Amino acid sequence: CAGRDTGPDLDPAVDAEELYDRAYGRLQGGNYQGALQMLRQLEARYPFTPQGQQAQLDQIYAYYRMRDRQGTNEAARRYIRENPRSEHLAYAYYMQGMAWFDQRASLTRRAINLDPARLDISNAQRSFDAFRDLVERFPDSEYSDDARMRMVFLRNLIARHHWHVANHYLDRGAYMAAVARATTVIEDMQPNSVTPYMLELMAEAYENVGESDLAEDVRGVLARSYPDHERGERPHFF
Amino acid sequence: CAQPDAIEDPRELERFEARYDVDTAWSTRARGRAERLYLGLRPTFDGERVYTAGHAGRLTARNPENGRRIWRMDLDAPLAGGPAVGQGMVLVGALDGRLFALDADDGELLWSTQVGGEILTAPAISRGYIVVKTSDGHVRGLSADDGGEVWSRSEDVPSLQMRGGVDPIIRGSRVIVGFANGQVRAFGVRDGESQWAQSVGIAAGRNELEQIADIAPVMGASDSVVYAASASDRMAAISLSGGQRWQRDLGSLSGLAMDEEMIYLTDRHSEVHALNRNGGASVWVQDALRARQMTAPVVFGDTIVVGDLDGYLHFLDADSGDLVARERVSRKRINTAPVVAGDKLLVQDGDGRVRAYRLSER
Amino acid sequence: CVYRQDIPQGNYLDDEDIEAVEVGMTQSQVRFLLGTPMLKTPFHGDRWLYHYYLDSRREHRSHRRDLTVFFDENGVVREIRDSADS
Amino acid sequence: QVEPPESLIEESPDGFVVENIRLEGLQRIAESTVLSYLPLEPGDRADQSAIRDAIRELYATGFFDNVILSRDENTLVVGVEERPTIARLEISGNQQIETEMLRQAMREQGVAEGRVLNEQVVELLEQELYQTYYAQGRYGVEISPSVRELDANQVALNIEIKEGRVARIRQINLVGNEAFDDSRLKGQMELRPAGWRTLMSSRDQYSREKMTGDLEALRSYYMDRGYADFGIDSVQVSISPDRRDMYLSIHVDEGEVYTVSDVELIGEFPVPAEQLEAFVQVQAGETYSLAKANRSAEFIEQRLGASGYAHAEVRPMPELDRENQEVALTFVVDPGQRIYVREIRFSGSDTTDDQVYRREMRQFEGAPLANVDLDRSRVRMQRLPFVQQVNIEEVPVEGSPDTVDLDVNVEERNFGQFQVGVGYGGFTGLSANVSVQNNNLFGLGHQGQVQVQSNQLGEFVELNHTDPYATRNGVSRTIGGFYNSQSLFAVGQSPVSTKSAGMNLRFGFPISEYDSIRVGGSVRRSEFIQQSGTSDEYRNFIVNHGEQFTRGQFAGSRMDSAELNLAWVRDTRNRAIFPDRGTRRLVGLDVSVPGLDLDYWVGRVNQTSFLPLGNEWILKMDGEVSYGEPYGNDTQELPPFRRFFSGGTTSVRGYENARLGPLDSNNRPYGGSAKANLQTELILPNFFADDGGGQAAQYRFFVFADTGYVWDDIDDVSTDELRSSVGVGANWLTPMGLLRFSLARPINVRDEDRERGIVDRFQIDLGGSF
Repeated sequence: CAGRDTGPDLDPAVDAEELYDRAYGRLQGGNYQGALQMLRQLEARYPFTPQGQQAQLDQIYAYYRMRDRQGTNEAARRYIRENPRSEHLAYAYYMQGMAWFDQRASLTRRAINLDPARLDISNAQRSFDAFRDLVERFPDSEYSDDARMRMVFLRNLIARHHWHVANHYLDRGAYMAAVARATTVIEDMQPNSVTPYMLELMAEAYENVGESDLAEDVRGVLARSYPDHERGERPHFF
Repeated sequence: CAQPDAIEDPRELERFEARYDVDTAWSTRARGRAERLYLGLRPTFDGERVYTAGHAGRLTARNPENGRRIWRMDLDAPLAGGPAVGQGMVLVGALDGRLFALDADDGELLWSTQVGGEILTAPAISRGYIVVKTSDGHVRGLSADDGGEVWSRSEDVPSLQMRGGVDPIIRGSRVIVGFANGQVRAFGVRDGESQWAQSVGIAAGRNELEQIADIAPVMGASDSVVYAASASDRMAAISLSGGQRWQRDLGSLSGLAMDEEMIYLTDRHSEVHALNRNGGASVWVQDALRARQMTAPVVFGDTIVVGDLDGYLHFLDADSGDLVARERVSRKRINTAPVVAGDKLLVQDGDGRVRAYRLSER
Repeated sequence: CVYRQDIPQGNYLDDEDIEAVEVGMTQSQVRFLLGTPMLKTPFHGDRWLYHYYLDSRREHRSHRRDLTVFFDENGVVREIRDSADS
Repeated sequence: QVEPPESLIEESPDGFVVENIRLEGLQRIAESTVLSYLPLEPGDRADQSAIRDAIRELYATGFFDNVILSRDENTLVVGVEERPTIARLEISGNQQIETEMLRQAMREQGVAEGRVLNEQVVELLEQELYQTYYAQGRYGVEISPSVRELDANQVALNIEIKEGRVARIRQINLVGNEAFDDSRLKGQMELRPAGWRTLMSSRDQYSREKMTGDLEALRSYYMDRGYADFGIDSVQVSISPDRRDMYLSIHVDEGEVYTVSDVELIGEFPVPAEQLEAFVQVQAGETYSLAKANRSAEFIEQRLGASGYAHAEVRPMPELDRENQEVALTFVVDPGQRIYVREIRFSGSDTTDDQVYRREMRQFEGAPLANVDLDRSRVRMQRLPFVQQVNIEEVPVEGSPDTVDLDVNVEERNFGQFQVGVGYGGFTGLSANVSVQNNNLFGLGHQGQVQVQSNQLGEFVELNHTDPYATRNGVSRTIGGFYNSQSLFAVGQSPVSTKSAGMNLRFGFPISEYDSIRVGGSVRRSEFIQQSGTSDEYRNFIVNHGEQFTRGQFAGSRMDSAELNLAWVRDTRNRAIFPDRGTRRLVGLDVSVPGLDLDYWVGRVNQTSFLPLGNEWILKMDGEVSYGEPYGNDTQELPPFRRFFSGGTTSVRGYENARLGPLDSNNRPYGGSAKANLQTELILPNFFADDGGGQAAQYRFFVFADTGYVWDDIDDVSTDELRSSVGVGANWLTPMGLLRFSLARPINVRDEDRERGIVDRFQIDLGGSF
């Protein structure tokens, strides 16, 4: 019955309150697909009522538990657009971040210790931007601390991705590409766990381009800000 | 404005008490299967001979009494408009823009010329000039001696128009031409001078289909008034000197016929109307043939005759509009109105079959 | 003798471009004439490096042309160093 | 937006202080919601402008048809008339446009369940639907929206569509064409009159876009052949009264044939003009051709692109001299700014390493953007076996007009073939086999294959692994090993018990963008033991080679051999999956290491080439010539594991696998030392894939002709023994791998072939090459 998504007809007698309880029951019970359909019904029958808005909010949660990234993001965006003054806005922004947040790399890759940062990080970037939105708009919402922690993880992941690419270019003799990637991480992504290695990489690239005085200055910065970083130390991830 | 009518299914034909017998005087075949091409081919009669043209390129002159062939000429061209006869010449136009002129007596080719546009209607000929309408909105005046172009006028072409076009009518020194944008204009036959223009069809609608306002293929003209209907639910009587006499919100896709006091019109839904010539008051309406995509009517004796999409000829009583006779010409659609030749009625179906009928009271 | 693709890096400038830049120009004028410098110098804001090299193993040469534009503290060109002159 | 009507509060300019607010006429919208939109609260002063703002705010919500503010002493009375909301939205009768697409379009217009019903929007929507249907030539469509009252100010909106028949083109009429006849010109056009040929396609359905495209096609056809002054006078589209047939009439004005008077380049030349002139294909004196002029402009643009001017624009400007029909052709060269690449981002896969694609790129970050390198990069990525489609998009970088980022979206295909089979073959008895092939191992781009097979005839295990980038510049390394113990060398051959194991190691060195050299070695130990039915040929081989031993009452021999493998591979195909252009040629030589039990050499040349024949027809030719012979004096013949066989889907379809070739004393195929084979396939354009994506689609249909044979020795080679067949076939790319079907009709079947029953007309195989 995928075609007709209007689902079971709602008998008008059941009012919004009772309908919401039924939907909430399904949500708790883990029947997210069924809950989603009822929530959509509820929102259609009783828009702009407290139950209708709550139904819109719960749809975000249902999509999230169904691991439907696009659905979660879409539902959250719709809620933010249609309820500009709701007090649950923080939750909607937070869920936009969670929609794209993904920690589990594939089993086999983890088995041979391959850093997930080597993969495509567009989702990580979307998640980071959404969390930043939340933290800027609602600095002290109940979700902001958790968001800040996830942002640290994501920033390091994205920085490591830039590190892999910079290394790829350094290895092949594309020194300016390597310096540019290092610059992005050093200038725009502080703090992150990759900066010392990026500084060293930048110095090595300047060396190869015949700019040894620039290389010296960068090594100076490295020594001053990361005293216990030995020269030539390779990062622990690969 | 009216929603474009959805395609209704043609109304079933009921039984009725026929008042006339229809018997075939003669029958022949003008080769060229073109049922779905909606061409402007139909027999024509100059009082002496009947001329027929087939899409395969053959022009034939026949004796109106028994249909025996007098002469025949193969033109090797996709004939599509005509024939027309006048001043001892027979004219026929082709899809590739060529116009042929033959001697009416022996069929010898006098001249042929490339007019420069698809010819789907019968040319008009009078006083040494020929007027040809092409589907690109041009109307040209040619000299009857050698077909050389004397003048040319044109109207812009709407993005979507009805198939076919309007046969120009010459009255005195004027030629009346209907265009696809709903305009009826009069030009001097000799010099193409524009004398007047009336917009009968109004293109009003939000999409290209609703904006169709072509003038219906068959107009009617007396010495003083021309009657024209358009596909956009409007028809008008215009005086030959240019003023509009009256108008009615009645449209047509095929055209009208007239006798001394009445106008007979097949409207957009293929209902036949009889209107009073002056004033346009409705006299009767016959809707038994609704949605049978019928040709323009023709006055034959005191009956009105129309052809339909299944090859039937329907005879209506001129005074009351009642169905008085029916005859099946063939299984093919009849695209052009029947033609009166003396006491016979000539009709040509889409595949070129030509039949002459005689009507006798029961 | 393993094949290695050519690796172009940096801003490809030719003589007219370089001659067009003079001391005293502002940074936006230099950017209009020479474009965006590809070799970033996050720790040396006082100079823009318009370096170019094409490392081509096939032709065993590395075509090279380096231009460095130095700015004073309010962003006006104070010195231009062109590797071709040295 | 509707202008709010006059408010009924008397015209006292200073208004009154609102003590409380009363709402009237609310049915389903909650008071709190309305109050949250109302800018006035108790205690505010409700003067003229405040009232006007309040009304505007409430209208802006779109919930209300009517808003009236009135005063009851110091209470502000807000009277509203709620617009009904759509509780149920049904669309019926649409086949051409799926319901989901219609719902989506409506949702964008704000017409969806739960939304407020707005008459104008529904009206607008209806018009849009008409327009969409008319654009597809469906002029008979009828759309009738209807609103049905439900309770509590809710409605059910039903949109009923009668699509009617599509109008088909009955005739295309060209007027005024003398130089080229109707059929040649109509051949250039996509629109076709209805007929049996247009049964499957929609080419007889009128649409404005196709029409404009066709006019363009006619214009360039004429302009490519000298008619520089060609013009289209008028185009008429007409429809029959019953709206089922349409007619196109195009009136062309050919003009004369023009010759080129002179050619000139003007504009800026960052690359010396003389160099650019070399790319101009038009010379003075020859007939003018628009195609040649455009091609020249393209070549010049590419040359400029190669040195960093990726956005260069070169426009050919013909000037017509109508008296003596001559054209002066000027190329206006505008190099635009030199464009640089800042960042290259890959997207579309979350299981493959970024570097697997980045290492294929020929365009670098921090370097001038060169279109040539971009195209080369796309082709290289599409040659990876797990890539279906690559799209590269330039994204401008704000703040620096001369730099762009590159978004490379890679559409991946599943990475390999996985086949587990348990079967019962008349010959092989109960057999189980597992074959796993993955060509993107761990997302690192490595290729790995494991094949385990055990049946009545014996066991067979094979493993190999290839890392295409053992070094950063693309030196590939392949390691492989196998073990088999069988009582029959191959199905259908004479029984001999063999047991063998071996290892191989191979490196591939790229020596140019398209060529690479492969160097490698392999070692092998084989044991052959005679059986009761062993043929004389096997018996001789066993007796004359290797270390003899006896097992039970049968004699056997053990042989060690090693090979040095050399090959040169040139590959210019444009894709790995269903290539449609390019050639892959391999010339290989395997020489045994002298001093062991077997001394032989084997040479092979095979070439697969794809030739595009125009509008999606492709000719594929796959040829192989191989020959091997022993050397030295103690090896008499090529060992069985290096003999060639013919017959089957990869050589001559229509014959059973490996059944062709010389027969042994048991009248069973024994394999030969010389093989020749040619498979020719004419690949049909993909009629069904509407998007015309013939190459990227999942299947290919072809008609083929195969010919080939295997001879015992070089001097037995003669063409009269060649077996050939013709037939039709299809390749279908399934998630499990490439399925190949073929229905063949051998043309020169010999009686002995029939007796041996080796004709096998319908064949399927999984995992063939593309």
